[in-house]
Amino acid sequence: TAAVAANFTKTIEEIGQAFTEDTGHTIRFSFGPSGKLFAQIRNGAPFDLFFSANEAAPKAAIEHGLAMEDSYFVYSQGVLVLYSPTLPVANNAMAILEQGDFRFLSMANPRTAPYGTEAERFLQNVGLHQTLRRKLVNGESIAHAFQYVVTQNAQLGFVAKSQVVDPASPAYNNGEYWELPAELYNPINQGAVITKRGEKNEAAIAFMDYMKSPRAIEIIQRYGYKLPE
Amino acid sequence: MIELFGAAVDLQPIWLTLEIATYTTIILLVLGTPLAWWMSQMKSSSKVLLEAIVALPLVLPPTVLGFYLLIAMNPTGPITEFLRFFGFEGQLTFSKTGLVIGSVFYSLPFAVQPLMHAFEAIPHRLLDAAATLRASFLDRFRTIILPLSRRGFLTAATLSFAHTVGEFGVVLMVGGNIPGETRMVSIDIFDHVEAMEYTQAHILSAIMLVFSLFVLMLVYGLNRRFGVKVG
Amino acid sequence: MIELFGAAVDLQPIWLTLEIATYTTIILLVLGTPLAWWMSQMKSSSKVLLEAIVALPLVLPPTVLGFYLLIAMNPTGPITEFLRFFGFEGQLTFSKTGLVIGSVFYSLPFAVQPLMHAFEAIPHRLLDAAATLRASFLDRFRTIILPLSRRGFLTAATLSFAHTVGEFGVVLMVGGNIPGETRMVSIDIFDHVEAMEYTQAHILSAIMLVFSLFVLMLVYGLNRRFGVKVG
Amino acid sequence: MTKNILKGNLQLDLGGFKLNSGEFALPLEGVTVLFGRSGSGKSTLLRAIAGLDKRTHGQLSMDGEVWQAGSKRLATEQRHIGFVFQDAALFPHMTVRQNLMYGINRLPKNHPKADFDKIVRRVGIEDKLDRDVTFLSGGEKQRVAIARALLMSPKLLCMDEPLSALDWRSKAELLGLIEELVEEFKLPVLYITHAPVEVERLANQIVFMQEGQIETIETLQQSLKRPDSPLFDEQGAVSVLIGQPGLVEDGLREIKLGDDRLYLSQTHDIHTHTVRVRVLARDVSLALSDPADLSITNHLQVTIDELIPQGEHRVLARLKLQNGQHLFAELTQHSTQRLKLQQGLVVYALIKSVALAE
Amino acid sequence: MTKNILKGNLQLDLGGFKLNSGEFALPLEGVTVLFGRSGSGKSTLLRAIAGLDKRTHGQLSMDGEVWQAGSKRLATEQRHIGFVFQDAALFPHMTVRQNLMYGINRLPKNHPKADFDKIVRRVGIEDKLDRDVTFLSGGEKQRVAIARALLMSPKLLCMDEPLSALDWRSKAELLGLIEELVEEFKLPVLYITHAPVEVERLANQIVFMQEGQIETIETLQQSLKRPDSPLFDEQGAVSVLIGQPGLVEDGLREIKLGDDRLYLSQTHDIHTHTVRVRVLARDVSLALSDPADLSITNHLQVTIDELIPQGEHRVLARLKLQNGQHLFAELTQHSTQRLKLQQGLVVYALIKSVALAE
Ligand SMILES: Nc1ncnc2c1ncn2[C@@H]1O[C@H](COP(=O)(O)OP(=O)(O)OP(=O)(O)O)[C@@H](O)[C@H]1O
Ligand SMILES: Nc1ncnc2c1ncn2[C@@H]1O[C@H](COP(=O)(O)OP(=O)(O)OP(=O)(O)O)[C@@H](O)[C@H]1O
Ligand SMILES: [Mg+2]
Ligand SMILES: [Mg+2]
Repeated sequence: TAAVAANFTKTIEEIGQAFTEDTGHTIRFSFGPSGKLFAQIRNGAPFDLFFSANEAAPKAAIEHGLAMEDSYFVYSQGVLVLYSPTLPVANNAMAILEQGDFRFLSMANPRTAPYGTEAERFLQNVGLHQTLRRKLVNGESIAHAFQYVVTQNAQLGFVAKSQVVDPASPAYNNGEYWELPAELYNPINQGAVITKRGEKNEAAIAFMDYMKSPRAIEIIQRYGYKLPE
Repeated sequence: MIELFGAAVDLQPIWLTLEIATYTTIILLVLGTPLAWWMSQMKSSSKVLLEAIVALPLVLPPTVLGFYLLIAMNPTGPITEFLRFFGFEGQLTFSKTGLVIGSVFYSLPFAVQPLMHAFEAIPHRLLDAAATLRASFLDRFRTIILPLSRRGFLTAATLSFAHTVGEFGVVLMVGGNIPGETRMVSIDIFDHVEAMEYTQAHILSAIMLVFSLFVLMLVYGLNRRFGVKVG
Repeated sequence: MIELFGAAVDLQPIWLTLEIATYTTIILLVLGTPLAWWMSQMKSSSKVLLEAIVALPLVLPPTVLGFYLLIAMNPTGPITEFLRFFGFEGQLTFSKTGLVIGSVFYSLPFAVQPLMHAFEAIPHRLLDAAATLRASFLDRFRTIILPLSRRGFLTAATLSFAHTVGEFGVVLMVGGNIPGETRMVSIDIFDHVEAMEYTQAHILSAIMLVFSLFVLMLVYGLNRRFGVKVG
Repeated sequence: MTKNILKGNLQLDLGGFKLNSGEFALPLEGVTVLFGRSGSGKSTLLRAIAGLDKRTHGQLSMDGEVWQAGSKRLATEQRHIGFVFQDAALFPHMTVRQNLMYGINRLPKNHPKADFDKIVRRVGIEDKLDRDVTFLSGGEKQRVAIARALLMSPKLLCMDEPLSALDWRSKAELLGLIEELVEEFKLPVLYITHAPVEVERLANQIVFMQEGQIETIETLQQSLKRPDSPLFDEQGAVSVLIGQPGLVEDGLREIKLGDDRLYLSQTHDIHTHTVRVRVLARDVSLALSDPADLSITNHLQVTIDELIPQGEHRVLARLKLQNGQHLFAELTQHSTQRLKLQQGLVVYALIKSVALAE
Repeated sequence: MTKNILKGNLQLDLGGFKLNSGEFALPLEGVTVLFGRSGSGKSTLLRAIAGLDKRTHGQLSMDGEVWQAGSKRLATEQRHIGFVFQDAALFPHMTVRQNLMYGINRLPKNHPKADFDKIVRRVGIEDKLDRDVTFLSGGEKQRVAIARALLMSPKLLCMDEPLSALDWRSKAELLGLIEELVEEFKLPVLYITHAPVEVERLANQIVFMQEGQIETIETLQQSLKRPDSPLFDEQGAVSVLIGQPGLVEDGLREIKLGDDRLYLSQTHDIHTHTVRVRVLARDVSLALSDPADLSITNHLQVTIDELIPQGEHRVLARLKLQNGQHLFAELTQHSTQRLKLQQGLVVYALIKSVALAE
């Protein structure tokens, strides 16, 4: 079983299917917030692999001796976009942000989610954090931040690119998005490790390798993620 | 922000939680009282339907309830439109008002059920007697029904309060976790757990536990001591 | 996996939820009955403390309760050790057993309170009469107390069941959301919402709502129809 | 004239039970007793008259003031009534005084105020005013309830079995109290009871009810004349002699019945102008001649009006007193034959003083 | 010999109330009535005897079998008793038959079985066996409760005010039934009542209780001799004459009291060997000579034993019958003086047949 950060749900399910087609192994996924998955692994969860939405949790797992140090790798990087169903953000994003003519701007919680941390960093880098501070609402996860925008409780928000390019998404072709310049925030590394328990699980190790295969990389990119250079 | 056992703990969410829980409890009592009275006087089988509907929030996962509330309370949603009719301006979600509305939905059964049972237990002849003593309905309600269902009010108030304090899913969904505005203690504890700051999580949990145990004991104790015996 | 309104819906979590809720309800009734009886016979002020403790799960945010249960039930935690003493092998967390234990803690007040009130309402002279008719305590319990507190059992069972169905925080924490094993419908709905599969989320929510409304109405209806009048 | 007349025709459907009073017009003077079996609808009718049931239909007017017209109902709190319930229905969360003040505080400004101190003293609860009502005895509770109703200065006082929950001693005390209060405050009273003793002591007229309907309305004397009166219970037939209280001498209270005199072994003060003496038929014996040498004090010359055979070899003799009032005597058939009693015979009715109750 | 003796000394602390019976030894024959004011601890004592209160201390043995020793208690279900509660305490979720079978099904194998059909017929519920108990009348419920207790073939039957919740007609019927059952089944009975009528009809001996203690234990005759007997209530003093039933002639039932004869206007069948005739003192008149011409049937020659002045100018005369039994007559002082009654005088006691109750 692989524990997977909730934002990666659809991507990894598709990779899982491809994996089964190509290798005959099957693999199951358990989704949840990264921090909670870590707490569960610490308390004996039967997870062989851990795909976190951040770097901290898998590294902490290694530190606590819960995972194999040499198995750590960054399997994808999140891409931040500014999305709005109503405002023309595709072309005048910065102007809209500077004018601040909106009520709420949603993002993930900077304390717990790297997407939030980096969105905050972006705002600081462009010097808007102080002015917009009162308009920020924090979703518990990036998915939650997205819900705020898509239900139009917030007019715009920093969401993951994966959430707007998915053809099944309610945001697909609905409204506009603007991809944040990569130099204005740190890469959102999503790290994975093999847990102590998964050490001898062939299928798990095979899946970990499969994540680096071209077919998996194609899927990951199609869902709007980058891979580290 | 204070230091407790070597960890920096922000007490603000606790105050906010108490504030929201207080408002929610008051509103629930105000709205729940006529609803519960109306239900307690119903004889027909429609009471069964109503009882079931009032109990529904129990069945839905709070996060799901929260998601639907998010839809219902968005700036063009039905609840906002309804309130706008009464002169309300602004936005419900991401505000204390929204939190309170969400909590009211969520804790409704905890207020209505004890009140309904309390009202059902009031002997009708006392109300008849009051009517022959020239008390109008509202007068009877105030002078007879309210004092005699004190136990029910106490139970309804504690349960509503406790349930709002412990509430998480709805608040998380609807509130937006804005520090100082909508970050309640349950979310705060959750965030500490997520951020792997276990010490703070333990401290906040302990505070909530001790406080709640204290409040519950106080209420149950008062309940037994001052329970009005009728009949 | 079936097609409903053009969306693929996995019904497995529904069955699992019903299974867990059934086990939880049965265990709660089995454990709650002696506890509630014992509490109903207590006169002293320790009853107040016990009532408060039983009500505590209401106050804690379920995720936080889940977090502590996770710690308590981990493979070297106290609950596991305790069960190991009785020959239990294996792990509690991330298994159905763990889910059931977690749900039992979480829904305890919903089982104990109605049972306690039902027991308190049984006229003592009926038990005295049964004793003079040579019925031992267990015999009296089975033949007098149980049938006469049927309403209480019905309420306790529905509330426990409904509350377990709607439960989310504890289940997510303790269960680990493993498909086919610990993924319950509340988590499934949440996952669908997270994955932006709103249609599936709506369908599952609607199924749960209609089903629950139906069950609740059935129970409240039966409750009124067959409520045994004593005294 | 509609002065002091309660008239109407009330319907009330309770599901399992239908009240359909039929037309009635009650001249409201003194005590009107509603009498009938359990379940005959007495309480339902009284509640309908008081306006306590919203589902009531029909007509009702009191003193010309309309209380009910079709389904339009003057609210109970607008009718000038007082109501005493079987179980007192005191408010458990108030003291005695608060219970008494509850109604007074709600009287309209121009409404005549009753004399608080007098009523409280009269009812005998002046030393209990600050007590919690929960700890009063049954009799004390009922006294408070009566005072509470009297303090409303009602135009009509309704009492639904006010004594039935009390033990015999409280019953006796309160019955005397109610009798005196009714005379003293000149209040028209509607009174429900199952107990013939209460009817015989209090009633001016009796409304007999059966299956939700008013069957007949009779005066007490009319209904006591029938040998099969519904008022007779396990103690058998009863007569009520009405007289004026005379003096007390030698431990005996004289009661004037026209030219006849009756002596009661009761010396307590009498506060009313007429007295009702309740005589059980089984306490009356007959003698052909006026006997001497006998401990029985009362020897009344009477004429046998009728001899009515009863079950179990008993005979009920209806006797006419010289002032026209009637008296029943219950005898065995054996004695009737032995003494050759027959209609028209003049005999002596013997009644022990100690057997007589005022 | 400890055969059929219930002896012991029981303590029970209920917080606000302490039972401390003191040593007692009750020869269990016929009916032993527990009598005393409300709150004197009658029910508490009976419950302690039945083992229904865990907190009981002290000693208790029945027929030599130990029921209580210190705080060790034989469980109620092990004692061979039957218990009839004031409100019947039928199981509301069972039919009449299920209620009756409940105890029978739990009797040990070797325990003597009672005759189901006979008891059911005797108690008069044979046509109600399949009814739901909730819809029985009060009297019917109590009949079922009595049958349920009798069917246990108990060594001791406890009854806590079994009639007090019933109306007078059911009371009268059930009192007769209990009287007959007691004689028929030869059952020792412990019986609590407030009603002197029940004591006078049923009691062989009376346990008087006061403030949690047993005050005295007397036979019925002993306690009826005192003019201030606690058994006398609002009807005044009472005598119980015990005789043998004779024939019924002319609608009168003859009762033999030694050589004297008493005639009752009651013709129903009598199933017992002795009859108790309850005579109210106020129903007895005295005559100096045996009067003719009088409708009163019973003229008994008696000697005045004592003249006891009462309050309110009344006198209670204790009379001795020729067979030694005593009879009270209540008279006015006035009559006493007029007839110059005094101790030792031989007079005639006049009692109306219709006033007599078996
Ligand atoms: N609220 C009610 N709903 C339905 N039926 C009722 C209601 N109140 C009374 N009844 C029924 O109406 C009938 C008449 O009741 P009511 O109390 O008027 O009789 P009553 O003459 O006062 O009897 P009692 O002498 O026992 O007081 C009864 O059969 C009773 O069961
Ligand atoms: N379970 C109890 N706990 C505390 N006090 C009790 C309990 N049961 C009875 N008492 C008290 O004990 C006293 C004696 O009660 P008990 O019922 O034995 O009296 P009783 O003689 O049977 O009276 P009654 O004639 O009214 O039935 C009363 O003052 C009562 O309040
Ligand atoms: Mg009535
Ligand atoms: Mg008692």
